Order: sequence, then structure tokens, then C-alpha cells
Amino acid sequence: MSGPLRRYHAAVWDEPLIMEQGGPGRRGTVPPAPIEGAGIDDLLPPGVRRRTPPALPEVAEPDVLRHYLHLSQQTMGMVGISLFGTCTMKYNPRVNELLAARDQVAEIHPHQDDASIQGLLEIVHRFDLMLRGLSGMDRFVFQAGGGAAAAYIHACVTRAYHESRGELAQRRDIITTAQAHPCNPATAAAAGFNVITLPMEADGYPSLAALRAVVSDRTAALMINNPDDMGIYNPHIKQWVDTVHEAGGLCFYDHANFNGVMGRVRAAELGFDACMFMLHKTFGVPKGGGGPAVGAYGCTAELERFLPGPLVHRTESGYQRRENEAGVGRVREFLGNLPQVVKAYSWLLAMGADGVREAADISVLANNYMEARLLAIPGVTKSYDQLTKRRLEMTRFSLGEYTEQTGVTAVDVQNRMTDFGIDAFWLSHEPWIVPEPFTPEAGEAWSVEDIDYWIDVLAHVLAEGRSDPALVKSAPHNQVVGQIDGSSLDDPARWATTWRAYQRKNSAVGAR
Amino acid sequence: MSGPLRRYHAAVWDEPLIMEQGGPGRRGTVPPAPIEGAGIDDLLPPGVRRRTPPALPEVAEPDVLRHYLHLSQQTMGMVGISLFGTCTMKYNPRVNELLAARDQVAEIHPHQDDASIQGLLEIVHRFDLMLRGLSGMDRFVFQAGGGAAAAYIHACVTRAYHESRGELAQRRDIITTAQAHPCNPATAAAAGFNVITLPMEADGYPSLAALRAVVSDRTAALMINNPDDMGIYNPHIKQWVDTVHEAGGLCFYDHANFNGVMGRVRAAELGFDACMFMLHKTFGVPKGGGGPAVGAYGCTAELERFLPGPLVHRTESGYQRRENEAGVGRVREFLGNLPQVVKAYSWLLAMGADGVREAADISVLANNYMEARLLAIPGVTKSYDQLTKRRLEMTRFSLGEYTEQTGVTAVDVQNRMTDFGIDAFWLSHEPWIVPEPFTPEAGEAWSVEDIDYWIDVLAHVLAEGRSDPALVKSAPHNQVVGQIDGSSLDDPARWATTWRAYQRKNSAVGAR
Amino acid sequence: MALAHPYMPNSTPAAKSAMMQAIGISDIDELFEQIPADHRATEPIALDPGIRAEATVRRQVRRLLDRNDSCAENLNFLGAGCWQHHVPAVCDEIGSRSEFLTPVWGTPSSDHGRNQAWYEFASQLGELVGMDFVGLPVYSWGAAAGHAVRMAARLTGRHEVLVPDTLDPERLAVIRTYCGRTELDGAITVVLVGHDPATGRLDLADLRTKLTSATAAVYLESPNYLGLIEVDAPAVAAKAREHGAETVVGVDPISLGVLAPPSEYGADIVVGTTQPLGVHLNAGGGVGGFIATRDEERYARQYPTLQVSMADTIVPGERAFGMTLFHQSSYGSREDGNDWTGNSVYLWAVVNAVYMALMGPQGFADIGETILRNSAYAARRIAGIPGIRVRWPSGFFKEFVVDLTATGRTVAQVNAFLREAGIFGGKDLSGDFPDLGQAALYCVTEIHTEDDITALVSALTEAVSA
Amino acid sequence: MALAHPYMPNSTPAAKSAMMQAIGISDIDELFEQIPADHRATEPIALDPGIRAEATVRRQVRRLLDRNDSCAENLNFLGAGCWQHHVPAVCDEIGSRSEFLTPVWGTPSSDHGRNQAWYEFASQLGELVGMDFVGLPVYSWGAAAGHAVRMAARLTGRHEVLVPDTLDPERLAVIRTYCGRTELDGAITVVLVGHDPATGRLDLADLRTKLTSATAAVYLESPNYLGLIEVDAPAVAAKAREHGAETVVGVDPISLGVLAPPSEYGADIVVGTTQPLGVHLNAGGGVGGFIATRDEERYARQYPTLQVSMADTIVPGERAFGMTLFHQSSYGSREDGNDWTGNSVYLWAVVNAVYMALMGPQGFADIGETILRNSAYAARRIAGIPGIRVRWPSGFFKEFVVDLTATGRTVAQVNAFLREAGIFGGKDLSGDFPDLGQAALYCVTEIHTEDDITALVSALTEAVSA
Ligand SMILES: Cc1ncc(COP(=O)(O)O)c(C=O)c1O
Ligand SMILES: Cc1ncc(COP(=O)(O)O)c(C=O)c1O
Repeated sequence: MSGPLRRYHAAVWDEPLIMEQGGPGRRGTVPPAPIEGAGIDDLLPPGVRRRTPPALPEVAEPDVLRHYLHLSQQTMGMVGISLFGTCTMKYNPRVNELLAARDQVAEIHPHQDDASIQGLLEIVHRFDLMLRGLSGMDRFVFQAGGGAAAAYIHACVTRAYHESRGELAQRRDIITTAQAHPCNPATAAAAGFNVITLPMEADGYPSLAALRAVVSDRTAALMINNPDDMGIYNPHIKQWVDTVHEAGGLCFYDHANFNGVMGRVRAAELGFDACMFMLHKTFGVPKGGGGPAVGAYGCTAELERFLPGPLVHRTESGYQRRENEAGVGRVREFLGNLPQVVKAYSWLLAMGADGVREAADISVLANNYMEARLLAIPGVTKSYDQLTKRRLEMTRFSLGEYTEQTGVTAVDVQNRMTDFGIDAFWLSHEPWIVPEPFTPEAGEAWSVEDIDYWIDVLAHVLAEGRSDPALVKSAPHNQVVGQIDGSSLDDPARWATTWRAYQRKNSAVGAR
Repeated sequence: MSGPLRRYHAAVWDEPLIMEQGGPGRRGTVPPAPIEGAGIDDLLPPGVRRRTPPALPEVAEPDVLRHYLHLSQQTMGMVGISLFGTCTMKYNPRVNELLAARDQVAEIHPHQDDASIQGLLEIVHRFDLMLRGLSGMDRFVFQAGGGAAAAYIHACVTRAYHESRGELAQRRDIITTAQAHPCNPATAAAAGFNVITLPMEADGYPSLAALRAVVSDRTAALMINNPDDMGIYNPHIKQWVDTVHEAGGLCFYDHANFNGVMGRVRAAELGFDACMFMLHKTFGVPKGGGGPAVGAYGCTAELERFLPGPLVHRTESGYQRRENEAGVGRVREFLGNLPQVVKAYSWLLAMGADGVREAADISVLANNYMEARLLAIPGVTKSYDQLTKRRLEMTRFSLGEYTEQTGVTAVDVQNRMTDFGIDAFWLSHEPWIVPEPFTPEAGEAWSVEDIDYWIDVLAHVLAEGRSDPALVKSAPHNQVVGQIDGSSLDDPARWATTWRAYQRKNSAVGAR
Repeated sequence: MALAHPYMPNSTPAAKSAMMQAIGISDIDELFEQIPADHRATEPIALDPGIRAEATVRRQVRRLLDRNDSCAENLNFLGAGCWQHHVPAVCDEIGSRSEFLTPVWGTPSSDHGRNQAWYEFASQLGELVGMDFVGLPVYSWGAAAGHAVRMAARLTGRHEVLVPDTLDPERLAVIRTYCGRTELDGAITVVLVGHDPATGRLDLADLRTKLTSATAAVYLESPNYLGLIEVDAPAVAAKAREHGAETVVGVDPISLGVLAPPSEYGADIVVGTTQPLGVHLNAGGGVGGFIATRDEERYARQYPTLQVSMADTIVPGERAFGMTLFHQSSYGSREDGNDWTGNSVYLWAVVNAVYMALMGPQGFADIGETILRNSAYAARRIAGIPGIRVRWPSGFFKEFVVDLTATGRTVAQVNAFLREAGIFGGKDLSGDFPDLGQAALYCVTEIHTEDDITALVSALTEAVSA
Repeated sequence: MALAHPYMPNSTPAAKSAMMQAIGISDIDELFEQIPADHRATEPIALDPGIRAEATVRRQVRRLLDRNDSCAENLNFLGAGCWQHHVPAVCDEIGSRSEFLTPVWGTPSSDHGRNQAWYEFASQLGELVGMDFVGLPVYSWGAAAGHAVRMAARLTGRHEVLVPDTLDPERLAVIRTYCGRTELDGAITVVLVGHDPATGRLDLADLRTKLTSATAAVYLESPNYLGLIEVDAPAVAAKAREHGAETVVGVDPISLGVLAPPSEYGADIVVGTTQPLGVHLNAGGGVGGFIATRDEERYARQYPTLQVSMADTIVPGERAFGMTLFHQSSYGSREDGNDWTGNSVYLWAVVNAVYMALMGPQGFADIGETILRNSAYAARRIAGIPGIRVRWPSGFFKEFVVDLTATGRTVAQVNAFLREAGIFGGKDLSGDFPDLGQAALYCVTEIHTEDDITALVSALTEAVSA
């Protein structure tokens, strides 16, 4: 570790917007002409025809391609070193991309009859079985297009469950913690529940007493992740579950932070009624910059009848999709992002029991290794630093002291690290429980050399921040563009989510 | 044209060699284990087993992938603006890549029986017919893995032809010109012929008289391209062909510079016995940095029996490959780079008669447009500038005067232009007929904006070279690495085509 | 683990022991000290050992996938929420670029290029639908509609939404889910508005009776689920406005080269699908949705999505792209944010941007015209088959209802017959819309040729006479 | 052209007229003034009009391709110059990156990354074959062998090459072409050396009689075309050296994890195929060849290829990659250069580099062992079928000769039968090597499973008894 840092510069193409490119009459792609015998009458009823063509660019195919190739090169992502915490930046095996790109996945219509998609349904079923094995749950569905959507399924299942018992009007509370991912309270609220958020206490999690104080016959459910994204595991989680169960509530395990505990804990054995795995995180599926994703939602047999349909059943005459009569209907159209399920299945085949266990070991080992090296850097502290037990797959760090000393913030450091080919690190979800937080997560897919390099760059930047704070505060300098001036972002007079809004609001500016 | 130049910087990853990466025990890919029942005895005869493993890197799959992604980003090529002359930098439609990647191309074994590859053979046949239409020839073969290999086919066909007439021992001369591509004299010589190279004369090509002076009963063939890569068309080419024919020689048209004359001249109508098209140039097939490529070689019915086999025949019972008994055997194994033939076929379907004609028009128009703008820049001249007729798809320019004035050479300018995202331009094939040559070729795939930008950059660099020659002479500055120090390249004590040679010769240097 | 796994660089004894030494442990299990013994899984993981050989994994998965029949080698007439359009190869090329494929969302400093692509998605989509405030995509059209209805409820403080009874049952189910349960807070009542059996379009009279001061929004689609263009959409929007309700219009943007943008006929919020814009069917895993409005603060403040705005950088003349109104998202405000957001279909947004850029104004005009004509042509030819009628023979786009009732066959029977001929017949409507009889929804797009229609017609002819 | 073509940005009236105006012409035909009237094509281009719609082009080409049967959905035992190995997905990913796919060769300033990849190709291949001077690839193994023989002729001033009579006929044909015709200068006579029928290996006695002071080179392959490992290769090389001849050894590098590198048994020039290193079969369009020697000036000066060398830049501490010995190529010296060079298979060199990096030392050891064992296993099981014998039942790698003579069936008959069972039987040798009787060359690699062999054995059993 700690050789000289490598030279780095982002690709800079100074690429105009696609809307600023092209010329009249250019074509990027040409659709087939109508069938010859189709006639030439105007087939549209009066008054519905578009009069002004949309102001889209007119650009030839090679130029569209080159534009987006430039933009891709201008995207660092996982092509740099990305230890983006809470997201478990894994390797996405390219063989799975090739498999999912085959016509037998890409060109399947969701309304095809079951007989024509037996292979796909079998994969769904087999993967469901595998997740059951990992969690102890009795049935998984893949309709949720992300982790938050799976949390939302839980909120909906909770509604249906209490409704089926005639208690919905009374059971309006969903309990969560300040360290639960924001999607838990947000989806609970969106489903109509009242959210109770337990604050952190000295042990790094809310106390059982605090939970007991809010649990009541109004309790609909508990929604929680464990470990949280400080790597702290709540050892009383079984009692929590019992407490909520005793009060008649359901318990949902947001298992997004599964990587460190894979194979060591199983949601059902801890008493949970349901859990959620993120295939785009723990199961090697690419993130696509934010989906298509899958929140695999699994539950016990008792809750199965409330699942959104259709469910895949194995029958004597093959696999079948069947509506789930008492279920919550749909949270999204169709069975879910099945290409991602295929990729996750293939990934899990390749990893197997031994690989999954090894991945958990390595990710916790690597995190503890990082923690040791990071805490040795002056100015880096960790949340709840009095807690000496080993953190799991992540640790929440703080640059609070450092910022006080130098004026250089975590965001400044984040920006400056991108000048060395290090993807912007994750700070923290809301609410921040330490000042100037940052949360790296090594996972199992980054070599110890890359982890060391990440730390070396951080150390280098922190040193720079002491000797030349302005350099760090004005970063990035080796990136595609300089530091964003965010002053317009929340200003209605200046924000512009479209080029047409931008042009209107900046008409004096004009095209470049 | 001529706004401010765009900011540009190449992606810089400072990427170590793959041999410098990794760690003991890492695996990039794991082959399947042997079949279980296959036993465990040592199956190798004594003495043949490898004792020391090859010193290959041990790198995990994600790290190998990321390494080569970095190297790809560090390759400008056609992702910048590439008007690399003599190579007709075309758009390579990505739809053709998807087609050629299908199992029905990629996973075909060349020894499969004909019945199992009817689709492929039909494409070969149809494409042959299309090229016949464009050239007037009677049969094309695709075995040659590049343009030079097609020229070599011609040299071999020439051998077989004269051998069949009992004249080979006598017909030892192949005539070409100083402006013919080097592959013509080189393959002629490699096939055992004596090469006669006619020098340029005042009209921009050798005179008919000069040809007549060297033609004799020793003449085996003429190998020539027209237009040459100055864009000059020899208007006496029919007389040339007649002259060689009268002497009993064959005439080969290196049609690599076909782009400007597509649809306007046909090799057979000019009297040629054979011609060559480069699918990786004129027919939209990607170049791959230098192949896999195809030199499509076509000839008249008279020469067909000398072609390398097998030939594809259309018969009542489908397409068949048949040996060509009197043919030259093989210049390479199998039918050729058929995926490239599929791509070229698909490209030509999309272009059609009108598209091909349009492409010729546009490429000549764009070249004349470039010429007008380039010659307006002080210091830029063209070869044979007394010739006022419009050049075809390329013009050879010279920076000779400019270099005399500034000391800045064409190579310096080439290097500096890469600092603006302009791919290194082509200078000239050997022999140079003007000092400090450069040869852009616009083709039909670059927008007039890109062409203008290319010229703007050139003008900017030439101006820089006058005000700050050192800046240009030390370029590039915004590239992956600085200017190469070429002093070691031809020094046996220092060159190193492998890492093991480098380590041995630089053992003092060691790893970085 | 004896043998390193290719996916895990640190699964070697050397790498692990280096790290273990650095932190002073001799057994990795020491690291799990936080987990109480009685929390530990009682059995080892119930999975087979991993398969390190890529060739073997690929073979196993391929074997399974090869048991599927796809719309590539069959002739497909299924639409109904997921439509088969030609996906230009450049869309695939860009969508599979590693740089776009694998990252998490990043920042303006790290992922400028991808942020620009997102901005181009929103900008181009805005042009198509005629709106200038556009969010990053949501999971699906159903999700977009659900969010839009909730936006309208928050905007108006009302709790009822009117939706057409011809709505896609799949989408309607999603909307119902989003609208919640009356027992809980914020629930929205879904009121179905009938259709005119003569036209298949919304029944304006029924709308008038149901539209009240409790109506938060009228939700309308054009073309509607049954393919029919809602020619009275302007009147619907006007009526809604009169009652102080928001007009939410759902569209398939591929129609917007020929159909007027909803902004022109009174839409306040436009939602729709992004799947037709360059995304493969993906067994339903290609769906995506969008939300767009006028750039008015009133609407902007209700978005549940993230959105990118173009901004300056601290270097004069440079532009960057940053998140606007982040604070109102669930990331920023947890349960106090608007609904929720999270991973969505952002990779498809990049692909959509590529698609719209490739198509340009003329591409959308052309594809609209081709779909219009091809579907009308197919309908005409199908209507020529004895016993089969096309329920509403004009005024549709891309999809139309084929009524088999008079043939005495069920849609299921006919589709089974077609299947043998390598044809996926239209979506069976008889379960969801029994009033329509034995009806099927056929989808015809730019990918269909005359030969395809001929093949369909002859198979159908046989099916109903066999 | 009324309508712009998507491949041609300037095919619009606007772009064309801007350029025409700038150069002062009113008709594009004016630009072709150099071409005399009587040179003009007499007829318009005999092609159909272009098809601008990608969907239509794709459909037409796919329809044709779908008529092919591939080794993906059939079980393939064909090798013989082109071998089915697993291609890791990362090879495909890198080989299809636009940056590598489309450029021309470039310079150290523009294409540093690709030059580095080439250097890594040469470096890793050098490790496998045990040589430290390696050229960029040539068209094929046959081409590499042809060039190597010509190098040897130039090195020795002699004009005869000894080659084994078991050589791949396809490759032999290429070598013959490269060796030229005796009527002309520089021709090299190809002399066939027999094989020992008992072992299938080179007949040393015959070699001894043919090796003379006129011998420029002995060309040997191990394993040879029939799959047999030439255990006497060291003796062959020693004999060649005694006579002042060069030893040229041809290898399939996938064997070099288990077989000793040719450098260790006396090879002066090593050639071989690059196709097994991560390149698909491609209907024969995946072949590529390499040439490698010791880094001695004597050899280096005879290379016909281009090659990259690692060099310094003018910035201290930086490295670049430039062409070494460019001048001796045909680009540098036309007919005075060594043979010729040109576009070759440089994209495959990048893919090969990726493959070797993925495999590493252990990958090559493993794959060698798997192929060795799988092929031996298959041979053993095939040999168990009544009437069938494996001609040389041990000492082979990957390929082996199956003799059907005693079954009374021809290879052609048996292969036709296998074809019906979805199996591509071994390459028929009966035409090229009549002495071997009804023999077929079977290829078994790491992609084959026990099930595959069982399927083959049962189909073969049926085929010879049916
Ligand atoms: C613990 C936890 N839960 C839920 C989520 C939400 O997942 P998504 O963004 O896929 O909706 C995340 C996202 O990172 C998470 O870390
Ligand atoms: C006129 C001409 N002929 C022949 C060739 C040789 O082609 P290749 O490099 O494919 O062998 C070229 C290459 O650019 C050329 O320009």
C-alpha cells in the first residue's frame, strides 16, 4: 500500500446536448414504411393529429452513437473504484448479461401463455426456492422493481393482513428506526400508515424499552433492517420481533444489508414474517445507475395469500402463473424484472453455498480491514466509536473533527477523490447521526489492492485539505466538468429539468 | 464553423500492464473440471509435461474486465473524429454486429456440412452477386483476410494462369506504380515475381510511354489502384490495360479506393481481369484496429478456374462448397472471415444502389470541400497542385513549406491534434512524394460539422506552431501518455516486444 | 475456500491472511461477534456448492432458457401493456456499455455523462408530450399513474379519482394499490367511468354524473387500452377543470408523432410508458413509467421522483447536472416526502434518450403513420374473415378489438390453434371484459409486414372454420 | 437522394448544398471531371434500392441466418483447424467495445490503450510458448507457418522445408502457396516426411533420410493434426540443428498449460493458432496465427509482421508502445520488405490478451488437464463400441482418430446418421488420408460433459448397427 498515486483524468469530450446537435433532415433511424396495401387516407379522426412536430434533434445514426459513447466514457461508476456504501457494489458477471440478452428472455411477451415460457418460470421457481433456503421464508415474489417497492409490498401486505382480520382501521402504526432505510417509513406512509421512528440510543440502536413504549394494539408492523448501515447488529432483534408479534403486528426484515450475514442468519429463524432481498445489490445484478432492479419479497406461509399476483406454481403439467385471489393485486405490472431474476439465478448458481459464505466473510473482513486503516488517518472517526465490537459489512465514518479543523467537508473530499478515479462515496441516509458522514463498503468484489488504493487516496486528499484547503474545496479538477454550482437547483426561477425549460429561463444565454 | 474549440482530455487511468497486476491464487476464469469418470492417471507420455507454469498474471474476473475497459477508454479511434485517409473510416452499423454475434454465425464450425449452413452460403452467394454487379467481374472469393491478401491472391492467380500456359518461367515481371499501395509490389515479390515500379510523372501518374517501355513478353501482370490516394484518376487506364493485355499480362485493379467511384466505374468495363474490394473499408465492416478483415477478390470467368477453393455454388439441391481443381489451393484456411461478409451484405442491403451512389457523391464532395478549406490555411499545399481537376475521395496535402518555416513537422501536428480529440491522421504510404504529407479522407460518414471541426483544429494547431512551436513539438499534452521517445524502437538492445524481454533488458528498472 | 472464486479477488489465502493479520484476528468468525449464538442459522446454507466454471453455469441456464418460445421466432400480436417494437441496435449498444450498466447513481462530479443522458431523456420526453417539467422514470406506467393520482389528491385536497372502465386491468390493479385502503389516511376512491359501447370511448354522460367537487382527478388514456383514440379528451379536460379537478392523461409516447400531445388538449399531468422507446419486452421486465407536467412550482413540489436540472459549474461556461428538489423525495424527507422513490428504471431512461434521439421528429411521425396504417390494414383484413368482426373498425392506434363471438369459438381455442402455427394471437379479453364477448386485443406495429398479416389471416381463417 | 440515409449525416439537401456552395459547384457530377466519359459504367448499379429501415434489414438477414444450424444447439465434435472452446463472456464484452471494434491502427498518441492490449497479447503469448520476441498476429496458423518457413529460407539461404505428411491439408495448402512456384525466385520445395503407422507420429527414420544441407527448416506440430503428441520433438530439433536447419514448431497454445513450451525442446521459430484463445468459431472466420522466436536480432530482422515495443515517453516515468522494426515491413519497404503485412486479426489479439489474462497459469493448467482427460475418456468410451476402434488410443491431446472401417460404414454415412441426432460427428479423414481407412478426427474439449459423450456413444452405437 501507499505507493505514489496513479495519474488520472476523466475523459472530457465537452459534449453538447443531443438537442443542440444535428441538422435539418438528418435521420438517426428510419422505421419501416407502412404495408403497401394499407392505403393512403388519413386514418385519424378530426382534431387529434399533431400539428407541430416535437422539437427533437435530427442526428444521423453514427453521431447519436458517438454522442452516447462519449457520455458513457464521461461516467465513472464502477469503471473507477466504487466502494459506494449501502449499495454493495458487486461484480456483475458479463456472462449473465449475454444470457439475459438472448431472445429467450429479451423477446418474451409477458402475456405469452405459460406453456411457452416454461424455462423462465422454472428459473423463477428455482430462484424462489434458493431464496427460501437463505431466509427460511416460504414464498418469494419478484414484482417489486426495487428495494423500496418491496418495502411497499410489505406495507400493502400488512394492510391486507389486518383487513382480513377486521383490524385495519385500528392498526395504523408502523414502527421503524432512525437507522432504517428511508424507504421503510416512506412506503409505510404512502400506504396510509402512521410512522413511528425510534431514535438511536447509546448501544447504536433503539432500546427494547423504547420499542415496548410505542407498541400497542394500534401496531400494524415493524419494518427494520439489521445490521443497519453503520454495521451495527441489534442483538435483541428476536425480542423485538416477539414484542411486535405479541401486540399483533407483523415484522418485516429489510434484508438489503444481507451481504455480511449471508448464511449466518435467516430471517424466519429470527421470527420475521417477511423479508426483502435486493437482487441488484446482494445477488450480483447490475444497478444500471438505478434500475431496472428487483426487491425480492419473501414471506411465511401465513402471509402468502396476501402476496401480489400472479404467483408461479409448479404443477404436474408444468409451471403455471395463477392469480392470488386474496392478494394485494399488483404493485407493478407483470411478474417483475425477470431478466434480473435470470441474472441473479445464474449468479447464485456460480456462487453456491460456499461462495455465498465466502462473500459474507470477505465483505466483513474487508470492512474491518478498511476500518482499521481509515481510523488510523488523523481526522477520521466512526459513529458510536465507544462500541468496540467488530462492525459487519459497513462502518459509518465521520469527518466532523476534520471539517472543524480545516473547513473541508465530506462533500469536498468526495469531490476531490473523483480526481483520482475514485467514484463518489456514499455519505449517509437521512437522518445523519454523525456530522460529515461517509460510508464505504468494500464487499467481496474489490481486491485488497483497490481497497488500499481507495484509502490511500482518502488519506492523500485529507492531507491536501490541511495544506491547501482551497484545492479540495474547489474540486474536482480532473473531471469532466468542474464543481457544480448548486444554487439554481431548488430555485423555481432557475431550475430546469428539460432543455425547453432551460431555454425559456435562460433565453438571454442562448445556445453555446 | 470556427467557434471556440471544445475542451478535450483523454481518459487517463495510468494503467499498469496486466502482467504487473493480481496476486497469487487469483482466478479470472475457471475451466470446467474433467468429466468425473475420466480417471486420474497421468495421461501424458513421459517428458512432454510442462514443468514451470507460464508467468501469466493471476487476476480475478472483475479486475481483468476493468483493466481492459480502462484500455478501451484509452483508445481514441473512431470515438474521436477520425478522417484517417486511405482507410475510408465508415460507420459500422451496430445492427450488423448483433447479427454476426448470433450463434448462427459465431458458433458455426467451418467443417459443418453444407446442408447445415445454407443461410450462410446463400449470403456468400448473394453478396458475390452484388459485387459482380458493382464490378462486372464474374466471381468473387472472400478467403483473403485483408486487402493485401487479396493482392496476394492475384499474384498467385497470375502464377497459376501463366503456369497453365507454360509461360511462368518467362513471365517474371509484375508492373506497378509508385503510388500503388505497398501491398501490390510486396505481394508480387512474395509470390516470386520481379517488381517494376513506374515513377510518377507530371500528370500525377506514370505515362503510358513509361508503361510501354517496360511491358514485354516477360510481363506477368499489372497491379494498380485508380484513383490513387492523392485522388488522382489515371484517364489512360484503359490503354494501360490494353497495353498489358497485348503483351500477354493480366491486369489487377486494387479497388481499395472504390469509395469515390462506386457506381461510376466498373473494373471489368475498364478491361481488368480481376479486382479487389476491401469490405472493412468500403463496405461498412469494422476495422478492429487491423482486422479481421476481408479482401474480396473478383475475376473474370477466364480466371475463375484459378481461384483458391472452395467455391460456393448454387445448385438444385442448395448451396454447395466445391474444390476448385485447377485453383491455387488456399491462401488461408477456410472460406474467409464470413462474419465480415455477413456484415457487408447487411450494409449493402441497407445502402442499396441509391445509397452507394450517394456515398460516392458525398465522399467526393466532402473531400473537395475539405480541400478548399484546407488550402486556405497558410502553410498547407497539395501534391501536384498544378493539376486543377477536382480530386476524388482523397487529396494528398503537404506541410513541407510550413515545416521549413516553423520546424514543426506533420508528425508534430498529428500528435498535437490528438490533444483535441482528433484521431491521428494518415501521413502517406511509402514512397512519400511530397514532404511532410498528410491525407485526410472524409468519406460519407462524417458530418460537415465534424469535418469543419477537424479543419478548425488543424488550423488552430498550425497557428500554435507558429506562435509556440515547442508546445506542438512536445505534444500530446492531453493524452493518455506523453509523446513517445522512439529511440529504443529499432535498437536491438532496447526494443522489447514482450514483458519478459523488457524485464530482462531493463532489470535495473524493475516493476513500478 | 480452497480455490479462489473468479468473482472475488480476495478469496485467496494470501489476500485474506494479509487482511486478517492487519486487524489481528486468526479466525474470520471472530468478526461476527455481534451476532448472538441463538441468532445463528441452524443449518448450513441449503444451496449446492458454487460452480466456478462459467461454461457450466452458462450451459445450465441456457438449457432452461432454450425451453422458452419467444416473439423473435414466433409471430406476435400481443400488446396490452407491453409492446413489441423494433429496438434499434444502437439502443442495445449503449444500454450494455459497462459504464452505464453497472454503476449506482453517483454525483455530478463522478457521473456527469450519465446525468446528461438522463437530462436528455427528460428533455426529449418533454418535447414529445409537450411539457417542460419531467421527472426521472418510475417503475411502470401503472406506478406513474398511481403517483400522478396521489399528486392530484395532494394538490386538490380531494380523495376521488375517475378512471375509464376500459382501463388495462393490470394497470388498474396498480392504481388501486397506490390509492390505498379507505380505513387508512389519504386513501383515494377509484370511481370507474363507463364507455360508450358504440365507440369504445369514454362515456361523457357518465363522466358528467360522476364528476363532483370531491373529484381530485380524471384519469384518461388516449389511445385507451382498447386502442381507441379518445377524441373527446379536450372536453373531458375542460369538464374536469370546471370542477376543479386535475386532468391526468396517460399516453404511449410512440403515438405522439401523429397524435397531439396531451398538453394541447388540457392535460395537467401526463404519464405513460417508456417501454416502447427502445426497450425490449423482457417478459414484462422492460416496463417503465414517466411523469411530466408544466414547469409550475405547484406541480413540481408534488413530484415523488428525483429529477436532474441543468446548472452551472464554478468554472465559467461549463454546465453540470444536479438533482433538483431532492429534499422532497423520500431520500430527503423519509415519511414526510412525496410517496417514495428508490431504484427505478434509470438504465432504460438512457436507452429511451438514445431512442428518441435516433428517431427525431420524422422518425416519430413515420412510426406513428406506419403503426396507424399497419394496424388499420390488419383490422380490415381480419374483419374480412367470415364470422370475425373488428369491434370498432376505425379510430384506433396500434391495438384493436377482434370479436370472435360469432364464430362459436373462444379466444382461448383460437389462440391455441394459432400457437401451433407459430402465432401468438391477441390478448384474450373475455375474462376481464365479459361484455365484449369472445374478444381479443390485437397489437400491430411497425415490425409487422404484409406477409405477417397474411399468415395471421390464413391461420385465423382456418382456426374459426376448422 | 430525397430522404437522408441514417448512415450518412451529409445525405441531406442542407449539408450537401452548403458544401457545394462553398466549392462553387451546382451539380455533384462536376466533381467527377477526371473520369473520361468512356470509363463510365454503362449501366446503373445493379442493386435494389437501399433499405433504410433497420428493422427490415435485420429481419431479412436474420431469416437467412436462421437457416443455419450451429454448434450451440447441436453437439459438435468437429475440430481439425478450428476448435470449439468456451469463450468467456468478458472476451465478448471487450471485443465488442466500440473503441476496439471500429478504429484503424492509430498511433502511440491516439491509441495508447489498444497498443498496450497488443503488447499484453504478445507478452502473454510469449510466456505460453516460452519466447520473448512475438509479432502481432497474422491471418492464420497456415499463414504463420508459411511466413516462418520463408523466414527460415531467408535465414539459411536454403530452399527446402520438411513437413509431416499428417499435416492438416488445409494448412498444408496454405504453406504450399506461400512456398511459391519453382519457376520463380525464392521458391521453397515442400518435402513430406512420413509418419509411423504404429504411433501416428513423425517417422524419424524418414526424417533422417530427407534432412540435408538443402533443408532450410523442419516444420513440426505437437500435438499433430491427428492429435498425437510428438514425443520425439527434441530429437527432431536436434537433428535439424545438426544440419544447420531451423526448427519451426506449430502449436495450439491451449495445450501449453500441460505441454512443455516448444522453446524447451529446441524450437527456433514457434507458430500456431490464436483462435482457441477466446475467439468464436465464426464459420472459420475466427482463425488467426502468431510467430514467436527468441529475441535475437537474427530472427527479429526476418519478421514480416508489425510488432509493438514498450518504450519511454518524453515525460519521465511514463511508458508508451510503438512499432518496432517498422521499416522492414512492406509498409516501410514495399517489395524489399519481408513478405507483406496489412490488416490482419488485430481485434482478436485484444481478445486473446483478455483470454490469457483471465486464464492465468492455473487456468491453462486446468484446461489442459480437462481436455486431456475428457478426450481420453471419450476415446475410451468410443473404443468400447463394437466395430469401432480408436486408431491411436493414447498419447493424444484434444483430438483423436476414430476408425470405422470395421463397421462397414463410411464416415459419411455415420455422420449423416449422427446429424439426425443433433450431433456433428468428427471430421471425415477418408478423402485426405485414405490410408487410414474410414477414419474421422474427433475433437473433445472442456465444453463436453459426460452426458454429451454418452449421447455420442449411443448415437454412434446405433449408427454402426442400424
Ligand atoms: C437498507 C436498504 N433498504 C432499502 C433500500 C431501497 O432499495 P431501492 O433503492 O432498490 O428501492 C436500500 C437502498 O440502497 C437500502 O440500502
Ligand atoms: C489502396 C489500398 N490497397 C490495399 C490495401 C491493403 O489492405 P489491407 O490492409 O486490408 O491488407 C490498402 C490499405 O489501406 C489500400 O489503401
